[in-house]
Amino acid sequence: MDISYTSEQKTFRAEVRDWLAVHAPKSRLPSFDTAEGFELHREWEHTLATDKWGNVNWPVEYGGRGLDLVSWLIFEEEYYRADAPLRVSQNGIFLLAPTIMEYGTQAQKARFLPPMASGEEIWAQAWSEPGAGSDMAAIRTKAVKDGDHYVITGQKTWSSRAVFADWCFALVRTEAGSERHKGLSKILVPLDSPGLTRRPIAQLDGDPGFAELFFDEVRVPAENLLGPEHGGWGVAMATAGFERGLLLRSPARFQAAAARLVKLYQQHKDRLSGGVGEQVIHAWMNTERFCAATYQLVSRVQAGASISSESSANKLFWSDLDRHMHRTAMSIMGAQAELEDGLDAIDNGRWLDGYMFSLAGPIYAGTNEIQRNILAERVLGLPRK
Amino acid sequence: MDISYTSEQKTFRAEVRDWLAVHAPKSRLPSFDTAEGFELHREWEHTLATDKWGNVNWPVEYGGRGLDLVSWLIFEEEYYRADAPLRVSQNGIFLLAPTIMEYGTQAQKARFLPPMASGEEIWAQAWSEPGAGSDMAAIRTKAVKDGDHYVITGQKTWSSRAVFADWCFALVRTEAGSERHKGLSKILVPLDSPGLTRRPIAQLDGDPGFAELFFDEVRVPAENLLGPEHGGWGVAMATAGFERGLLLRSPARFQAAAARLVKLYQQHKDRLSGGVGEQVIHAWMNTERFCAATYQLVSRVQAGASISSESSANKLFWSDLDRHMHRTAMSIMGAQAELEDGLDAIDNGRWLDGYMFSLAGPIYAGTNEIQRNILAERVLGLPRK
Amino acid sequence: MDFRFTEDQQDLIEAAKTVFDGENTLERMRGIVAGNPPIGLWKQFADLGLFGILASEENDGLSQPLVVMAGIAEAAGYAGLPEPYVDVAGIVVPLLSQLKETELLEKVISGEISLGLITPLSPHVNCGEWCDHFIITSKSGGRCVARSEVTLEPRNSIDPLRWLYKADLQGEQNELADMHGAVLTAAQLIGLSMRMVEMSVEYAKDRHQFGKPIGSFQAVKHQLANVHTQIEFTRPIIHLAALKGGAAVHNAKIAAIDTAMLAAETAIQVHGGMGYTYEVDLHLFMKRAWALCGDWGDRHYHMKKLEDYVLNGGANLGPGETFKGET
Amino acid sequence: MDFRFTEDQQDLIEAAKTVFDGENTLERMRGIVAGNPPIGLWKQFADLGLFGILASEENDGLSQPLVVMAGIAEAAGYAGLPEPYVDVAGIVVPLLSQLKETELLEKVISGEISLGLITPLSPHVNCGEWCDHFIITSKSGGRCVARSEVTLEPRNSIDPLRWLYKADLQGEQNELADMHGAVLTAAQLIGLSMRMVEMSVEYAKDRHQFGKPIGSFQAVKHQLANVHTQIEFTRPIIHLAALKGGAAVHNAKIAAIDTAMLAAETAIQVHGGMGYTYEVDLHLFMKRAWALCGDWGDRHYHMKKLEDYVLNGGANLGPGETFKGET
Repeated sequence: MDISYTSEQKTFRAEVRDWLAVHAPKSRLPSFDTAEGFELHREWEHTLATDKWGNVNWPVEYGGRGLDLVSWLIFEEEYYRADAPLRVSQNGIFLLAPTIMEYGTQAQKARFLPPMASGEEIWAQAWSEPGAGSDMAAIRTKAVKDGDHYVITGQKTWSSRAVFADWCFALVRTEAGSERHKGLSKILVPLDSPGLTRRPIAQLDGDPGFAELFFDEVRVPAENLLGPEHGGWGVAMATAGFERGLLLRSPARFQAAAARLVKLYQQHKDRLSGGVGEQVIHAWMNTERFCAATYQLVSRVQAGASISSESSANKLFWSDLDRHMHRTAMSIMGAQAELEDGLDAIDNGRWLDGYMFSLAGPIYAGTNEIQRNILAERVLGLPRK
Repeated sequence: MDISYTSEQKTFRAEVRDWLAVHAPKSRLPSFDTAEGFELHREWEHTLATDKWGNVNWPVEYGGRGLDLVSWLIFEEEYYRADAPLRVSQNGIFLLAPTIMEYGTQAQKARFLPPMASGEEIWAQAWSEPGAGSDMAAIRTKAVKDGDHYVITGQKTWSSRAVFADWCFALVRTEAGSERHKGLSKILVPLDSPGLTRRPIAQLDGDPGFAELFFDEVRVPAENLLGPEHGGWGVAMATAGFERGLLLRSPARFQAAAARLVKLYQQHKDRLSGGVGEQVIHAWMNTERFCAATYQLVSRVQAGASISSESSANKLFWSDLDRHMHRTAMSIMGAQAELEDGLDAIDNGRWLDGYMFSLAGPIYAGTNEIQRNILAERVLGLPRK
Repeated sequence: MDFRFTEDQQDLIEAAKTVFDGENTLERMRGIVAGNPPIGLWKQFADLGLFGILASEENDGLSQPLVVMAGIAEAAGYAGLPEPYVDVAGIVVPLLSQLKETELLEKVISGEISLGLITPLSPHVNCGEWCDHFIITSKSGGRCVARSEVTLEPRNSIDPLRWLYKADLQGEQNELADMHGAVLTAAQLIGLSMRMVEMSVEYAKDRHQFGKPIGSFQAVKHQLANVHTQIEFTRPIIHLAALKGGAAVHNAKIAAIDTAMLAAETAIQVHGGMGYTYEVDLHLFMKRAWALCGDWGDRHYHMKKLEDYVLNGGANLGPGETFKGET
Repeated sequence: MDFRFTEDQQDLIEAAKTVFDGENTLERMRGIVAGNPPIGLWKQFADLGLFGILASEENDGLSQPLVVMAGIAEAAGYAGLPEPYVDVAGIVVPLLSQLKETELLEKVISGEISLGLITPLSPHVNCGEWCDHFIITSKSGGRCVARSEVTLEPRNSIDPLRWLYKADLQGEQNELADMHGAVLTAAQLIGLSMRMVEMSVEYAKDRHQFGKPIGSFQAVKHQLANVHTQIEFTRPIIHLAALKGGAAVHNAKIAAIDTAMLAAETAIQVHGGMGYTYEVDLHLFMKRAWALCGDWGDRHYHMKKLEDYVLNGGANLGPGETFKGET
């Protein structure tokens, strides 16, 4: 075992830190779930991309630096340490991009990756349907081949960022009469396509963080098929692996929050009862455990292992730790916890915001109930029925 | 609402306290799961019965004082306050006796209640079978009517106290070919019956707290049938209600333990981290909540209500609080926690003993998983399938 | 010893519950979120005598013990009432009685005006704009000041049905206000928790995945059963707290906070993505629960009291103490 | 940065695991509980070089880093090894090296003798009767004393495979011993937890109720999945603790304690009444887990260290600090 950084990695860390010190916004941007905030976050993506910081682990030809995953972790650490903006491109760069790199044609890579990197095209995920949430194989939205186009009809929901985004990657039923996991395909769809209507959904804070997408004979060129036709389930599972497993939630985000929680505790200490210190320590401990586990996972991935069912344990762990950490913060804030923003709202409501978001953690990217089933059946070997 | 005790109740409390101060053993008796301890506990039952303290809420004619349930709670409070011995008769007096009073014939009451009260006859429960634990309706032990006798063949397990006890109350299949909840009957069986073999089972502390009972054509007089023939499920459910609901675990037992936990905490305080104080408080809080809820339940029962599915919530609450309380004690004891008895064993291993016993709490009297199902389906109205 | 509501008390609570549930419908709440005026039910509450629950009979009150008010507060929580009715009927009215502010008291009981509290444990005045007077609490009672003497600055609650203000004056802690506040807030939290469980049960019965209602999965059943259990074992300690005061008050508020936080987290989990949106009404009850957790003493305030009582104090703990010393 | 065992290290751990699992069968353990002599595998361990994992090559050791010993300790925990092998190979041997007690060191590595530790964080000497010498630890290292110079008094562990003694002498805390002790005990706890999960899975596959295996019920699945998750997120921090020391050591021990307590409670729940008896072997692993939770610093000892580090200290917390400062 070797847990030292190379001197290149150390230099890289210093470079990232220096660049962020100069370029990262000095104050928090408005939420990217508002029209104004979305555009400011898009600009920030552009700033990142200009100096090639947006996706350090991508190949150079698509706007990256061709670095390994350890460097990506270092980047993330410095990024959250600098409290830089959340990534409005996250569905694209963390979920879709790895899938394109694995399954995409050369033309698709060239077409989609650079504008994704620059923030010019921002992506939403369009998988869930009103009747297909945890049970994703129940997807009913269909795409019918018509010459060199697919014609998509149906309804998607819980599409994060879709209200303001440019493209979505949809999972649809391409094989007529197919059932469950079979006959699905992944298709890339411009959100301004004729026949596609977006209905914003207000999330807990009132902002339209999601949209419902209505597809009424939406025509998409056949070359927008990603991966094998009717083989979309496998492609989607690869994405779900990335999402739950590694890229979507690097430890740095939680470690930064834990450090802020310690400060929050210190500021309010005199008012607090004796038990809360241990909760704060526990939050910090969890983030360190998550970090150590992630480095171990990255080491395995770099040595050629692939991420499979263990991504379910990952998702359970980070979603639980995030909710526990923010619940602890809510408790510390006492009567101020309910303040959304403005006067007396601690950190302008950031903890409350974070608590609400943390409540979604055990739901999105496959509910934690589903993850526990997966672990029990596929890893522990308990019987399905 | 009226939460005052009557002056009779206050006098009663003083009487109980005075009597226990004189009669309760000055030091803890050996475990009633040893031969020696069993007999000492039996003697103690006799001592209790002699002065009519064993079952204050029983009718006078069977050895009780005919008092109400509030008085019974007061008795329990004083009893645990005095740290008097655990009741080796508990299966009889708390589980079987209420059933006999509800379902028994006059002859059965006269025959069985007085020797149960005096400790002369100590009872074990014989319900579970190797294949019928949580799924009690899977009982296979059968009783065939042969003239004025039942002939019982089969196997029972998890029969607490049965190694040293005198009688057991068995749930057996009397109707040939019947399935599940139908065709069962409750039959009272002397444990020294010819054809009945007891195999002691060593529990966690090594003592034979249970027995497996093998019935090989055991003949029992037909008058030992308790309640309607083939109607044993209903009779058993009434017993289960008492067990989970009220009688088996009065709050006093846990309140006494919580008070001892506070002392344990105070003795070790300097060595302990900041979070444990809240755990101790939490344990105390739970016992107070359990006490308040029990008084409310007793008030309802005295006003004519019957205990039904709410007994499941009761069982979940006390078994969780007991385990949490003892887990907290284990943590406080640190390196001394593993000491079973003898030198350096805090309170001669009482907390470790209690922790092990608390682990059985979520299992016996219907596992907590089953209780949650009952609550969800019968109280909340969630669908069975 | 009869630790149940009398029939009359039960009837009174039921009557309040009927008007809360009947009038403060989900539709009404959505309308207020969308901009309709709140506190429209004030006069109706007055007509039913609901402001006089704790007032003496000579003040047209019903002279009920606090525990009855707790029963009504539970119903108000369940209904998600936006009106600050519970604080006014449960704290303002007995304080006015104690302060012998008979004129104001009459006006409050008749529903003519509302009064706010300026007091440390409830630092934000809900619906402060609609108050005619304020009580600045003090150790010995407090004093009433007119609306014009107080400058109110708005505060922004996540609960769209709370309109908070911070006053430029400061009160001192007051025993009656603090005790009533904690007990009645705990009761509201239990009502909110019941409602969240109920909404989750309904959702879980309707919503199908994998070909069956999600409520048939053990994972969903067991989580809701746990919340139900916590609710059933919090209500009695709230009643005890209302009748007896003391350490039970702190126990009740902490137990209610923990139960409500668990209820909210469980409810949103059962609702899946839906619970995270304005598409279902869960969020209204969840946000109210978060708000009330910190009102009238947060978890730490009450826990510190118990640290003194349980860990450091010379209090008699153990069996036989819970109901002791009561008249 | 390659936070994995090298292939050689992995092979070494596998070799140890093979002998632990192969020799210390459940049957052997039951036999020892029934009175058979323990520590019979001592010589075999020596022949495989297992006492020399941390010793230098000139002392016939393998010069492996502590993290390899942690891998072996996990395997020893999994196997429920009654021999106090981990403490001897992982703490006694490096201490003897540090003390330059070459003669004793050779005898220990060759399996000729065993040595016990008299040290504050592990107050009971396991298998003290079989020790030839003892190290009385001190801040700067310690000193070796012969068996005859120490009076041992038995202590009675709930674990029937621990033979505890209290010595009449006292040691002082020693950095190496405390750090190795905490890390290796944490590793054993994880091994024990894995074993308890595995036994529960097997039981839940076999045991049928309501016409299906109990392992098909979500309630059982989800509880075991939670324990599994805790195990997987404790092992890496143990490895980090072994490599880096510092706060990670306390984190590792606490996380391992919490995981093992949860594993034991879950395992007995899955086993139902069976788990509460000697009828299945779960109790052996459960009791070992309880014992090791308090060994080499209990939860409070390590938590107090983190109170200093996280809450009161000036430590740099946050992203980028976890692996920082390493060579």
